[in-house]
Amino acid sequence: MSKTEADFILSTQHLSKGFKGFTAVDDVNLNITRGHIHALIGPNGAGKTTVFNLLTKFLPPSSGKILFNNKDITALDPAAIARLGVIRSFQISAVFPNLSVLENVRIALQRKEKNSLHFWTSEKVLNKLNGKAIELLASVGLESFAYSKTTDLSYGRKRALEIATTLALEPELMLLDEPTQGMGHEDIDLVADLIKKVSKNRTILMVEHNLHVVSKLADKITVLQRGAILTEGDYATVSANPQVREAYMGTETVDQEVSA
Amino acid sequence: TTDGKVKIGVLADMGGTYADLCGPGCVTATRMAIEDFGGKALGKDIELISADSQLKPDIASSVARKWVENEGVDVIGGLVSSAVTGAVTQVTNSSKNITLITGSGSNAFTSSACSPYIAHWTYNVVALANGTVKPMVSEGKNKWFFITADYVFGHALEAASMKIIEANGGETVGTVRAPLGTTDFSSYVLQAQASGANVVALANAGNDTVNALSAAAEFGLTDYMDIAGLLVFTPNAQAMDPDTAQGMRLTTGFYWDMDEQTRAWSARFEALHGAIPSMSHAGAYSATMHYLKAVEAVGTDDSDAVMKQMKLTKPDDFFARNATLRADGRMEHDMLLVEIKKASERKSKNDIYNIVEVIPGNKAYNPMLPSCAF
Amino acid sequence: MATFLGINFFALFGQLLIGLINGSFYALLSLGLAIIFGLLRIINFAQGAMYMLGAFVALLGFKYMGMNYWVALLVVPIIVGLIGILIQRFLIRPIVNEDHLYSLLLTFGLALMIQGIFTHWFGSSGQSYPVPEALKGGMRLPFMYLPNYRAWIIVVSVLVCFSTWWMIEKTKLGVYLRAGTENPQLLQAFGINVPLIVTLTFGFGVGLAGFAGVMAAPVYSVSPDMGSNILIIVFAIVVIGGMGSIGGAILTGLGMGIVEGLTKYFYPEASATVIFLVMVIVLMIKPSGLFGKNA
Amino acid sequence: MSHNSREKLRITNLHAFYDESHILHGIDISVMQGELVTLLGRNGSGRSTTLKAIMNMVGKRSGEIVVNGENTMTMPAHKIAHLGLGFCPEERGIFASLSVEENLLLPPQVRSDAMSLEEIYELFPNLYERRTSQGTRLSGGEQQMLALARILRSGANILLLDEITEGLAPVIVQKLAEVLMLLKNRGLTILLVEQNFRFAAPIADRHYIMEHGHIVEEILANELKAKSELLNTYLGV
Amino acid sequence: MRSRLVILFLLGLALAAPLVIYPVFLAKVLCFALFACAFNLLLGFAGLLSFGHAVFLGTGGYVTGWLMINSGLTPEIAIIAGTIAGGLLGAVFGKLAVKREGIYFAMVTLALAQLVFFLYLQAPFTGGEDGLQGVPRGKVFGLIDLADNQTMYYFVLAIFLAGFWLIHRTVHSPFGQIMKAIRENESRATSLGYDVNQYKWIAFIISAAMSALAGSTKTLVFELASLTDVHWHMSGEVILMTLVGGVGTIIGPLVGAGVVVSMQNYLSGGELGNYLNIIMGAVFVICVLSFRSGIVGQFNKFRRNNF
Ligand SMILES: Nc1ncnc2c1ncn2[C@@H]1O[C@H](COP(=O)(O)OP(=O)(O)OP(=O)(O)O)[C@@H](O)[C@H]1O
Ligand SMILES: Nc1ncnc2c1ncn2[C@@H]1O[C@H](COP(=O)(O)OP(=O)(O)OP(=O)(O)O)[C@@H](O)[C@H]1O
Ligand SMILES: [Mg+2]
Ligand SMILES: [Mg+2]
Repeated sequence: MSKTEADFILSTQHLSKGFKGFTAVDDVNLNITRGHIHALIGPNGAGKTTVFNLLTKFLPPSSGKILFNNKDITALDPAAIARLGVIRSFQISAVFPNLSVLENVRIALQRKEKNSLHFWTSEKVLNKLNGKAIELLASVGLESFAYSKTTDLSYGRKRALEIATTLALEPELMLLDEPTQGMGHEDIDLVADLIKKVSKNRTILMVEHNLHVVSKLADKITVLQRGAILTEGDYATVSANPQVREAYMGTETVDQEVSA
Repeated sequence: TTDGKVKIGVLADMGGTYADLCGPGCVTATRMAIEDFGGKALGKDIELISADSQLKPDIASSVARKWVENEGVDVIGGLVSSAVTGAVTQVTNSSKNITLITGSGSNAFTSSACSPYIAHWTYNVVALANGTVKPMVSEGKNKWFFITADYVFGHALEAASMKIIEANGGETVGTVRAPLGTTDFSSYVLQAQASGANVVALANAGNDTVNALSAAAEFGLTDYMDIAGLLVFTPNAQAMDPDTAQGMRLTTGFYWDMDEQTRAWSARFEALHGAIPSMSHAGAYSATMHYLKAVEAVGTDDSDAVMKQMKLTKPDDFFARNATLRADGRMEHDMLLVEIKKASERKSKNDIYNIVEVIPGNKAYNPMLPSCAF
Repeated sequence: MATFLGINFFALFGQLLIGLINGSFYALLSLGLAIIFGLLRIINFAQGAMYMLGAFVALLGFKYMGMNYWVALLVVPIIVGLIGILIQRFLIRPIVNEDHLYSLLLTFGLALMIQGIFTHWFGSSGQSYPVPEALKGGMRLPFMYLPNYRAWIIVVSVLVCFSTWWMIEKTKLGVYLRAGTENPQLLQAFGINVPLIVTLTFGFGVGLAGFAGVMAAPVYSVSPDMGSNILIIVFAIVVIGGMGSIGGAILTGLGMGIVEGLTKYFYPEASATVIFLVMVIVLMIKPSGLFGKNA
Repeated sequence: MSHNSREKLRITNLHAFYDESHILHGIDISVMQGELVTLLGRNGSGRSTTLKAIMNMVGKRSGEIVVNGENTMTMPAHKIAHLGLGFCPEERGIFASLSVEENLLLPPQVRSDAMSLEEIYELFPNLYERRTSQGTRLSGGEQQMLALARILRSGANILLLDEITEGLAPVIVQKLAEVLMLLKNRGLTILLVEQNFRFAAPIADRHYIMEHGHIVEEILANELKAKSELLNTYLGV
Repeated sequence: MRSRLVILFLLGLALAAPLVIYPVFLAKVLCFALFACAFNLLLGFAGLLSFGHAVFLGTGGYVTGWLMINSGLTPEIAIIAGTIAGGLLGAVFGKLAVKREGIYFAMVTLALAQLVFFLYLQAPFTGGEDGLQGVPRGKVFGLIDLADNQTMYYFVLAIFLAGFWLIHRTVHSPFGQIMKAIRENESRATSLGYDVNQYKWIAFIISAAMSALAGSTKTLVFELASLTDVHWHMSGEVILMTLVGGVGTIIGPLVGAGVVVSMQNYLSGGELGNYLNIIMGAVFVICVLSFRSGIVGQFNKFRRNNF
């Protein structure tokens, strides 16, 4: 590592995870530069989701360290890590279906209000959060849906809302696991643009199988295979690597014009 | 309430563990009394209402409260399970209504919890202990183990019996408390077995007694220990397996087959109720009759006046033999020491006891406390 | 008497045996619950009532049709099972898609009704059912007099329990049951008649309760509330074992019986509560239960 | 017997509901033996529902669904599979309480000429590697493979596949394309719901385009170029 | 808005009622209404079905009863003590119970309740089977004598309103919002950094305390505390009340309590006593099969569809 630690918002050292005998993540040293959109790709079962689970402590590592802003967070529990500003958005879209879109965001905003345990005050005190909530919704283009019921949103919009909710927590580092999973082309573009948009003064680590999205968004790409890092670099380098083609991309290529 | 209209409430266990002892039967018996009395008192029809205590003190208490406060009930009868009776008397004592206790046995109602408005009929734990325990101890059955129903009645019966055991030179080698309505007594029986006693006393009632006995038999306890059923009502005696129950001696306030009078009344009762009367059924009739006579005599349903009259006149009917209603409210009458018949000796399913001895009331019951002499 | 360190081993072993006998009933009942829960994800609150029903059917059959114990042992579980099948088919199936708590409440209501009806008919005073001739009497073990019938209870229920366990864990049927639990609709789409399996399973689970009822009739007096008393203990046992595994249900059932027996010897006052205390402890250290898979 | 014995699946005027909501408004689809037909459309256009409706997995249905000349509208769900239908659901439907292999062996064999375990494992080495582990412990992609493998093994000869390339690495996706071609040549009939047009286009014989529960277009493989404009408006590709 | 009118109307009724109806009966209804509301807070708004709520009712009753008998405390103090005791017990129960969900939660609470039931059965201060009998009603603040049934009733009414208000407030508070979210999608709430179990726990404690409040008051009304209030049967009854009235509605539990208590009152007044369980069971089954939204729920639906 030539770069100084400071540039890395998150780095792992010899991170490993085994499931009775089977090693899912194998001595991974991951370095995520502040402000980057960093993509994690690799064949199915390479260990990408598991890495995410380790970073958010949904799974305890078998060995290795996790540093966030050079602080060792290996020992913290999921909630604590969330509070530090490492927020993960789920592989399946996660919203509160029967609350209004606005309320969805407000729930997230409420946490910093420190009044979430107050059962003796009126919920009216929450209205002062509405402004901020609308703002956030606007940032993902949902302001017009603020008062509609969440179930009625389309698949892609639910995703957008989920991201807005995540943003409400002012994450320093966002972990997105296959954000375009199961979307039609329009939605994919919508979300891709969205990610680009919200990546301003944030760092994003994402798992994605859609090479267009990857090529379009990623500043840096890490390729996992059988739990270990195969190679790293920007899209051009990585996609040029024959091993990567053989193990992951196959013959598929993405013309570079797409990314910009 | 002195509204010149007599209204009797019968509070009993309509579907519970004690239902056969004083449930619908107590209502029937009370109704018989009213009818035999002519159905009218103070020139008005006598009203009878009844309710199910479900053996729960709180239910009983709230029903009683509703009756006396809101429905003009003058007197409450029936009353099985001392816990229930205790709760009810709490209400009736303060509201100055008479209670005719015919089903429950704690002696507290004429001692620690005595009141000028209580008439305790039929039997109580002291009488049972005197009747059943004393002779056995004097026969040399001196080591006792108690299987006791874990509520006020059981505790009282246990205490009363222990007193008598001590007094007659026996000793109590152990006791276990079994919750009301226990069905499997095997582990208690094993404790009894290990205790080295020569008598196992069942200080419980109803099915508890039946079940305890059958467990004792099953584990061969009956082979080398005596079982003393301290309170056995006729329905329970019928339910017991004759081979294990035969020869068991117990004390009762009434047996249907004692003489012509009892047989006559019991026949009428059985025709209505479908089973022979237990002692509380007979007691309910006797108590009600005595109450009504008093009302008619004093010409009012005012509790104090009526109770005064009840205590002045001696109860006397097929049930109440050589009886007096003492100042403390204890109805003292002849008790019977009976023995359960062998299956071979029984002429019918109702023919279950041989009467061994008639115990005069004053020998059977506890002496009156000065503090309770109202 | 064989006492050592102040422990009267005769009495102790006696209590242990009694415990094991109770444990057999716990095992049978919690097994039935576990099977039903396994497939329908509902707790059958009427399991206790079905146990009571089994005992009563046996009793009435004996009284009015002279049906002897051995016949009852075969016939009654089937009758009770059929009743269960009707219940599942006509009362539970209509609400399968509702929150499972509703089916809990439904079966609770059924339990109240059935118990109420029998109380109304027979009063809550228990009735006795004779021990079959062949099993009368008992054997003098060095430490206690063991009635043959009690021994029979242990042997038979353990046999029944483990053959059931084998059937469910080790056969294709078991695979269907487990899959049907998770996603009946899909399993159906694969060509398996799930509703039938569900109904039969429910019937079987309930039948087990009926079987336990017949077994219990000669030792516990047959009374309408015999079921509700034991059921709550069985619930605690289910929580202790964790619904995860059939085997777990059986072992926990027997185990808790023994624990109870020990308590009855060493500290009788706690014998009524000990199982619940165990449950509390298990909840603190392993909320998913001893055999439960972490959910 | 239906008028055309090579017609494996015919759907006429199919309406489908989820309790209150009316999802499909009169669908007409027909698939011949050995054909590979796709259902394209936006999210929520009703493609999955169509497949579910065929398997009788939706609330209420009306219209007619004929499989191998047999009308299945009145059939209980569990009978339908035995007509040779294999359904691979969108959400994969891997059973957590079953091991990978148990999952694989779960569906009863509905046809004799089913793929053998060996063939399956050869096709998806990951599965062989993980065959003893719990079904849902598999990675997203592996689960997708398992879901597909499962019905191949059952020997079904009419496959209803819902977004099987979802979450799969490009290499596998390409491999899948080959597999489907192979199955097609074996004479299996395939109805494919797909988002990934790049994947579907080269292998399909025909495309139905759905919108709001209607079939709005039917496009033959050879018309794709011509109608790309239209595709764009419907799918944005 | 409309519900406000309804509330005011009911209030008017409540004030006038004892002039025509037996006050003790009314007081009983109110006690159970409060109990049901407390229970509904858990089931209706937190989605947790507790099958052991009787324990809190009973605990409140025992503590208050014991204090009234053995310490010269005034009723309001004794009631507060009972409420706190219930809350504490709720804290213990809750800590254990929230570790499990759905049906398990129900079974755990049931079993815990049974544990306490047996403890109370054996503990000396509860009087076992006999219960605490002859609890004096005492004088509120040492001034207002509750011996008179009407006075007692108005005192109960005041307590009920206070409890009802607190519950209503809880539902419509920032805390209530999070509870709603948790019910919608628990794992999401967690990922947003909320400690789900803590919220459930607090909801449980509030519910327990309010139930205890109901129990304490009930004990004063009937001058008696007994095992019935701790028995699982009672836990069933409160579920029934809530179900009949309408789970998750505001006044549903109130209505439900009214219906069920009147029913019991009517039945236990006669020899029908042993039909009680049959009828209760039947009502349960009917409600679950075809009346899940309860009286108030149905009424609201009807209103929505027709106005
Ligand atoms: N809880 C677990 N127990 C056992 N094995 C597991 C577990 N979770 C994951 N695995 C295995 O670890 C490997 C990595 O899984 P992971 O989900 O990280 O893959 P992935 O990179 O996310 O793949 P995909 O792109 O398909 O989602 C897989 O082979 C999977 O079978
Ligand atoms: N179980 C359900 N209950 C109610 N409505 C449903 C259900 N499943 C799907 N829907 C609705 O039916 C419509 C069609 O859903 P369907 O899943 O068929 O769409 P699709 O074309 O498969 O899109 P997707 O890419 O999301 O799979 C959508 O509006 C959806 O909201
Ligand atoms: Mg993954
Ligand atoms: Mg779909």
